[in-house]
Amino acid sequence: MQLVGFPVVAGIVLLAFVANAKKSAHEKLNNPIRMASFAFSLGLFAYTTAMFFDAFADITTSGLAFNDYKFQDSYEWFPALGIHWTVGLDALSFPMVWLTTFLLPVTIIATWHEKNGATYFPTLLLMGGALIGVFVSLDLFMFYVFWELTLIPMFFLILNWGGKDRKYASQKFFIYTFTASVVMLLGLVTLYLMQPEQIGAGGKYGTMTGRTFDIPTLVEHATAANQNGWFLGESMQKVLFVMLMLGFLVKLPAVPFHTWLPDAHVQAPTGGSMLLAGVMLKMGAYGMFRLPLSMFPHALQHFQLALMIFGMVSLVWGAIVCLGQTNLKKMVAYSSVSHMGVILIGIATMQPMGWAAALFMMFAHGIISPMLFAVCGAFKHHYHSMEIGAMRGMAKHSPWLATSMMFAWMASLGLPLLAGFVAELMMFIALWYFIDLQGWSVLWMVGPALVLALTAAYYLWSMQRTIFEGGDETQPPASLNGDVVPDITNEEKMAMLILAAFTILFGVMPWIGLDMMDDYCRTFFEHMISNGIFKGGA
Amino acid sequence: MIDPALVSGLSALMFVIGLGGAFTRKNAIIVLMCIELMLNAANMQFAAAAVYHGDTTGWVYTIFAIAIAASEVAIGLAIFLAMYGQHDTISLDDVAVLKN
Amino acid sequence: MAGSTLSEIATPEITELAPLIVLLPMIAFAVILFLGRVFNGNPTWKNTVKEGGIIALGVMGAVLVLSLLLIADFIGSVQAGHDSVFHWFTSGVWDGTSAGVSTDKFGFGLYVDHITVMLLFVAAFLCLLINVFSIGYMNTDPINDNRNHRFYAEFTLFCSGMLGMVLADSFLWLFIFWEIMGLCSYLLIGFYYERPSAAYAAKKAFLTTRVGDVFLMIGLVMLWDLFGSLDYTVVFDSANIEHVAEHSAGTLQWALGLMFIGAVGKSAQFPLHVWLPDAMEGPTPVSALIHAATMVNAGLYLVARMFPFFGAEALHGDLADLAYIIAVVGGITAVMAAAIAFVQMDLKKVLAYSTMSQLAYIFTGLGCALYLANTLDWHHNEKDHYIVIVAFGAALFHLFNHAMAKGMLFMASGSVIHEVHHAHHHLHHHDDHGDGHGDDHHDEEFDAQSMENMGGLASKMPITATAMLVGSASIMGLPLIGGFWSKEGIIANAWRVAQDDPRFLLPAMCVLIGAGMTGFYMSRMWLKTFAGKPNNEVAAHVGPTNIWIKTPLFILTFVSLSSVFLAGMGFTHWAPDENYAFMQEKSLVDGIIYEMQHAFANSDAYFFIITYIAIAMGAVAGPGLAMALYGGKLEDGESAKPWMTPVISLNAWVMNRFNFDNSAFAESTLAVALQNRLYIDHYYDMAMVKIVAGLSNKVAQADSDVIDGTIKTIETGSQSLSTAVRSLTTGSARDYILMVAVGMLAIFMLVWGVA
Amino acid sequence: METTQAFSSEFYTALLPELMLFAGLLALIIIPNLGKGTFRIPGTQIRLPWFMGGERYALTSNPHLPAWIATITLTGAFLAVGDSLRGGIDSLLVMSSDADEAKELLMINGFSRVFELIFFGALALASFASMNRLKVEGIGAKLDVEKLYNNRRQADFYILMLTCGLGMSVVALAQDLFVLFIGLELASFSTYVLVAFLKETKAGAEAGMKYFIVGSVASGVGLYGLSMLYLWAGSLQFDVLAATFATSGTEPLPLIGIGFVLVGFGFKVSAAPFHFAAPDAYAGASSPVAGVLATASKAMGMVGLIRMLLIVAAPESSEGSAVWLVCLGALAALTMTWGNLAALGSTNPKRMLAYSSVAHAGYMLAGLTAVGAWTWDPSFAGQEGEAALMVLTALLFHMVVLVAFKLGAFLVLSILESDGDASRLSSLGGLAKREPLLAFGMFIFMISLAGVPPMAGFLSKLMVIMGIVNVGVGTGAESLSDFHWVWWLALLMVLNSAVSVFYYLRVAVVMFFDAPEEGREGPLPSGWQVRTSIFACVLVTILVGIFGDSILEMCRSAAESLTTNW
Repeated sequence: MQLVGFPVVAGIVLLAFVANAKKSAHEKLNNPIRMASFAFSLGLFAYTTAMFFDAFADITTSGLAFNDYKFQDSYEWFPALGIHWTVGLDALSFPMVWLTTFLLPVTIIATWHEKNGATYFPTLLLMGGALIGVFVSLDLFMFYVFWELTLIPMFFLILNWGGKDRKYASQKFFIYTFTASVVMLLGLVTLYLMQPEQIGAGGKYGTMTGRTFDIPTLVEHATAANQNGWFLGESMQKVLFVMLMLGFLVKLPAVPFHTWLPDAHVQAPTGGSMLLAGVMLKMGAYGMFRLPLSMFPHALQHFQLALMIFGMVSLVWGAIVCLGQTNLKKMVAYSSVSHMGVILIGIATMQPMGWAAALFMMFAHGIISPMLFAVCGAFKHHYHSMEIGAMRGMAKHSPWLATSMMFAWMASLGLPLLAGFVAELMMFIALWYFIDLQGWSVLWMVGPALVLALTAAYYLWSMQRTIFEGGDETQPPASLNGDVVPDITNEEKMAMLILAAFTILFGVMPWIGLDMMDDYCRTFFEHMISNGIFKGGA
Repeated sequence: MIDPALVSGLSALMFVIGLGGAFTRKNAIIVLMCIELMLNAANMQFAAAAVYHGDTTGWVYTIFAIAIAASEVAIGLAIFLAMYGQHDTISLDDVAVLKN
Repeated sequence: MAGSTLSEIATPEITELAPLIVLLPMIAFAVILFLGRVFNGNPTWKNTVKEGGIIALGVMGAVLVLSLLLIADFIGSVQAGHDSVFHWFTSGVWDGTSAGVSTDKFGFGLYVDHITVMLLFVAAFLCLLINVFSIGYMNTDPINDNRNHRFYAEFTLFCSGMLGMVLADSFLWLFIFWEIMGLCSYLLIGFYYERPSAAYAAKKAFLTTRVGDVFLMIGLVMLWDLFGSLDYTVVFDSANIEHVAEHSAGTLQWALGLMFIGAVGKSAQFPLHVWLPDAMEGPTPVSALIHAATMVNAGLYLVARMFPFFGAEALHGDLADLAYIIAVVGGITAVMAAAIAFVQMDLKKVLAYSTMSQLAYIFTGLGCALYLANTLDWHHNEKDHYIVIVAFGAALFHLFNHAMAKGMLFMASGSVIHEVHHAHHHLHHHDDHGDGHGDDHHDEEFDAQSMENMGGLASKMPITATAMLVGSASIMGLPLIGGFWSKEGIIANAWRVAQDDPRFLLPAMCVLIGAGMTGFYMSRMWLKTFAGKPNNEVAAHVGPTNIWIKTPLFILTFVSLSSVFLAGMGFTHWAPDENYAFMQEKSLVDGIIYEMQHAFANSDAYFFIITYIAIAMGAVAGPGLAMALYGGKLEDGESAKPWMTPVISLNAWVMNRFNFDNSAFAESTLAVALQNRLYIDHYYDMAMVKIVAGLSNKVAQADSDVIDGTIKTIETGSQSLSTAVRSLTTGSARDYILMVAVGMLAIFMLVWGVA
Repeated sequence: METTQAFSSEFYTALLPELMLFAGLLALIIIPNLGKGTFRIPGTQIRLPWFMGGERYALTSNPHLPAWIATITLTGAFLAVGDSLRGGIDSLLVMSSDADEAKELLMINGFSRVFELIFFGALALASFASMNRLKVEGIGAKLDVEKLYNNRRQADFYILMLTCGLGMSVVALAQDLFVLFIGLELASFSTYVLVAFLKETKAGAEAGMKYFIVGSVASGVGLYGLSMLYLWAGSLQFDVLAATFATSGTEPLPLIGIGFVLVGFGFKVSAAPFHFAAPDAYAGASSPVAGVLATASKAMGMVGLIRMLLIVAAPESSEGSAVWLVCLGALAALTMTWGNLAALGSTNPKRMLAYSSVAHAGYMLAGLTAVGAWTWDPSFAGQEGEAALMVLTALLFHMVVLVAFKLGAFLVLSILESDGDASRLSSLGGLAKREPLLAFGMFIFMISLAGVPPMAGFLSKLMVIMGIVNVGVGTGAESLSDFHWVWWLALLMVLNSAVSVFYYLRVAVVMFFDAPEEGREGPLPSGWQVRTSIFACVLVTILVGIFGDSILEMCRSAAESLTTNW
């Protein structure tokens, strides 16, 4: 299957559209381009969904193991450097790819009436293409290229369609994450050059450098080397682990590297926020799984405590800061920080269940957080304000928005049978199991427990002051200037319904995605254990 | 014959004077002269070295260097003229529209 | 004792239709919500379908039928039936050895045993009745126009949650449905969302129970760690328990203890009780169903579910401390809630505190039963066996009685409030009646829920008054009626345990005193509402209520009255035991006689005395005091039904004979404190505002000042560094030459230094 | 390696591009002078037409002509170089004679060819684009003096372009340090005048003066260094110098001499602290010229540095690593940091680009440092300088692609200059609305400069980093302390890249976010030449970033040809 085509086609489509959009008949172009983008994204979605249901000949997506890829495809790119256009899907990337293609049409629907649609929708597509590229690439170089490429459309989404301070926010977003990723790049390059040189080995190896950027090969290498000591040597593995993690932690983001996120989110347009929170943050976690965790298991064990601390701090700090926010979108943004802490904790438990929890959290949060931001966007769009309490009694005037908001909020606070709960539950189980196994202090449970309550607190507080209260004595926000209070548009309703439906779907039937992730984590650990890399009492 | 070392020493002195003058004097013409001094220091050294090594190429180098110096003066004066036309001064310190 | 053995009682198959019990209401939720959105305002939808009420009714009827079928299968069996319905997900853990990764399955299934059967009946039965009531109550109130579909949708979702929780086959799914109930509770308390007080109450309810849920979740996680599963079939397996007991009995006690905190939150026990009175902001059917009859029982159900741990031989004596804590929490709450109920003027608030207090009774009962199960050698000793069974059965039976009675009481109170409100409208708002103005029953100037606006309603609302009377009697534990059987059992067991363990004197005293207090406040409520003369014009104009409301009251009155038969049928022995299983022991008449003997003519002098003290307090002292203070003769010309006349006459007599001025007490510090709910809510609010909000604001500040501030400092710092660097480019060519010279020198020095 | 003598037939074949340039130069001098001029035979009244001077023909008086001649010449030379590269070039060494003691004059090999490619490519683009930058006031023979004078200057400008190209290619070819220096001076003098070409403005004249003065001092210092080297070695032939250095390289004389020469080239590549005149010169010069300074001229300086440091003071002739290693490393660190910091707050886009070009010089110097360090790990020696080859490839690649996006950026500014002014950041304001495609192009250039994938700038920067890291890591390193310290230069480089994003992105923000300046709302002046050049630059920037493998191979063979003796 020519999976390679996805991001490329998306990009080409964009370029074609941009060329079109140059015409002065800008307004007229909005609709056809919107429809075309929508159709294209829908096609992508249908395609990945079909892949999921094993629609393609001899390839099944079930039973995917660690370092085992489907739909793999490889072309020479820079043979001198051992760079290949290698793509493939495994249980790690497949849910993320599906999520991206799922969110694209939904985002388009949710922001159907965004201004300058002729350029907006193609930018969204390009964003999606770049994101897919990150997830499908099995080549370090390609991975990095797409990793950075995602910055550009997002930069423009924020800059062109963002809020008042978009200028500052877009630059901060770009520079902050770029800074982290260049350090990561240095780590990648060092990793690349520290692998044993095999000039003339052909295959994936560069003719000039004798090294390869090929991730499966590197992982194999690393596993073999890790069996007898540390791949690349103890101190080097640690250094590289830190360098790579730095890039991923900023992207995730983990406290204290998170301050770009609230700025970016608050200023970003709804569509940008949806993709940013839905997929882009997951790039950080995905990268961790794909690279450092797969290649540097010893370092992972060594830095387990540090990861746990990062996770806990993000989790708790994010939640507490949420409670102190009066801006709806900022609150939601910080809740993302908090939820990303769950992912880190899941990883730090070094339990298959914790990892599966992290993976499923990525996935679930990828469905829930777009809904959160869609709600915020609709709120902003209709009430011209982001302040909690600016609009009360929404249940009366805007029952649809109120319902969507409540649903999204409840999903995010981990209500059972909605997607987020499963991940939280597994994280809790894995964390406790781990604490008990390793004899860590019970106090480690305090943070997550506190956050369970705090999360409910800030969400309920914000609902009390937006959905409830008011009512007959309407309190429409001053920013409406006495206009009739509008409910959300049909398109927004549709997007909310879709997101809600999938939130329920994956809450009730998590196995759809979770079985795959479980296989991955299980085989990963079994692989590491059977190779003697993870030893008893680690 | 003069000891090439002495010539070298003299040329070094000339060079230092030239360089020192170049950043201590304000007048563009004087700075140009200082630069000429530096070039001539090199010329002298070339000549001395040619003698020392008994290599004729050194003389060729010297002649070329003199030609370079000459054209440099020509260009320099032309540029100073243009500068004077715009700034009404040839004091290097006063010609500072472009900075930072 | 019949010789029935395990083999004779086959393990029944769970009917394939059983999952529908959970699924049907859930589907109804979506259907009603959807249709309600579509047909909102449509006359057929409104008048015939009752905005979804009829759909809900149909579903609830079907659920009750299915439940009864399921129950019928299980009546008489002692073995739990288990059926796995679907696979949820699989995951694994690595135990740190080279053995590899475990495979842990998480699935959903149905589990039916004696506790399930009890709760299933209670839930399904009350859901149906209260649904009927709702149609009469909600759909006749103009303020609810066009939003009742929301009520019915959330109502059915709640039912689904409750039934699911009862039927679930693991603690995990118990928790999941538990949370769904919490959500519905939140939504329904906030049904009148435009009222700030309702919004506040909804939030408070959710958050307070959430605090408990956090502990519950941790408890579950610990339990999972111990057993590697949360399925009942695994965790209740005696071999597994034995294995766990070997080295981590203490951990198990902690896990169960944390789970108990969840129960405390859900069942509104001290110190997480603050949400329940506020939850009365919801529509009355909600108060009846969720906050009196079903959801608050979830906590009790959870504790009752822990019985196999307490009863396990391997854990003998290990969990006694937890059992004590359960009993003490119950005891304290029983007294505290009853005390607060003394001073409440709001009809529903009295009932709310009463609920709290009665739930506390059940907790005490469960605590005692669990203590007995844990400390007595009941597996081998016949006598001890009996004691444990009866203790556990009493608690569960009280749960049943209380649910029936309190559901009825709330419905009755709703009926009263409804009619008072109508009367008020009738009197004062002839012109704009029905325009839906204002809040539900809380007009600025008129509080339809306040007992100040009632009085003498016995003659005007005979069915309601009767139901209320029977319900109150059941709660008070008037001999032979409803809760009497179970309450006596709880008190007796508490004192029995106190004999073994003096620590239990505290809960034992509490339940004993509580009995008297219950007698007082329940009587006070009834008398203030139904006896005496109407307190004002409104109360004088209250009319009878409609058929939808009357029917469930009527049915439940009989259920409460017939509890003597239930007792005779062995409800007091409601326990997982082949020897004492339902209806296995004796015939009905024998059973009743047996219960009577035990209650009134106990051969053990100790229990004989205790029983009569309890009766004296609950049935004589409490009501007597209330009669002396409240109520009195009805308005001249009004007459109550014959069965209520003696009560009112007695009241009038007592009032005449013993009336005294209680204003000294009413104005005392204690009374003020009670009116302020002992200031507990106040301190909680203070803590939220001062500590949590204060801290979060500080942290948010630190986030932007310190963390983001660092980034901003780097930004500005590099900008000023840039200015500094660029200022070296002075614009003078001389300086440039100087820099060239300096650079040259630097190069010399570096090259020189290396070479 | 083949050898030949000057003016042999192989010599002409191999030097075809330079000869084309020379021919073009002659044409540029002669053609505009063709006219109806007559020559009176002395003593008679007979006037013979000799076609020089006098009233010009319609064609030769056309002021567009010089530009076209220069462009076509440079493009032809560019294509000739490209063509010779395509077939894979054999090295050709031009000797002064066929005698045994003959001296090496020029070397035509992949290395020099790649540099020629850079020089001619940049100059061709610049001269093509300059057609829109240097305004033609009137066409025809009969114009007033003012306009005739202006038309005359058109020819001057392009003549200087060609001499510049000629000088640069000599630098690339020279096998004798003095020949190299002559070429350098030829190119330098041309650039001095080109910078001062806008002499009717204050900034132009001042820029020319500063560039001239500082440049002269630098070349004076360099020449003095040359004389010292000559004094030491008795020859300025690279092979002689290298051989002598290998035996007596640690004496003070050659070290001082090398230090002096370093200053001379340092100015050309605008390494700190010799870069001071550069921002001023860029700001005062017309943008295409500034673009040439930032690309071709810088590459020329790099040739000098590479020859001096890698051939003469070759790393393998010293113990462990080159003597100049620390010095160059410090210079690199200083240069990149200084450049980026200064650019950070600069509000003049041209100065900003100038400082960014300083920063890029720093990156290149860092790469060069790594080449100097490759011998530190003994196990590298067995790999025939593979590590050094990699860095060198990266350096060449970087210089090649730099032409596309650095010059491209200057060309965009050139259009803005034609519109009025490009000396304020706000001049770029609203470019996205005025000219979306130009803004898009500028954005591509900016992110390519910043090193964001998938642009050519990313690939080149990655290559440089990779080269440095490769040397730094060595073989069998187990921890950071096992690394050679040049690895930290790579870290500094990525951190500097991160800093640089700030100011590159600011340009994008201004273009896409800010409103245009007052009175500058409309579209920019037309000019298809400059737009075509920009388009070509955009194309190269993107395509090389994605499909740059062949360019990479080319640079690799070029690097190999330099290091055949390794």
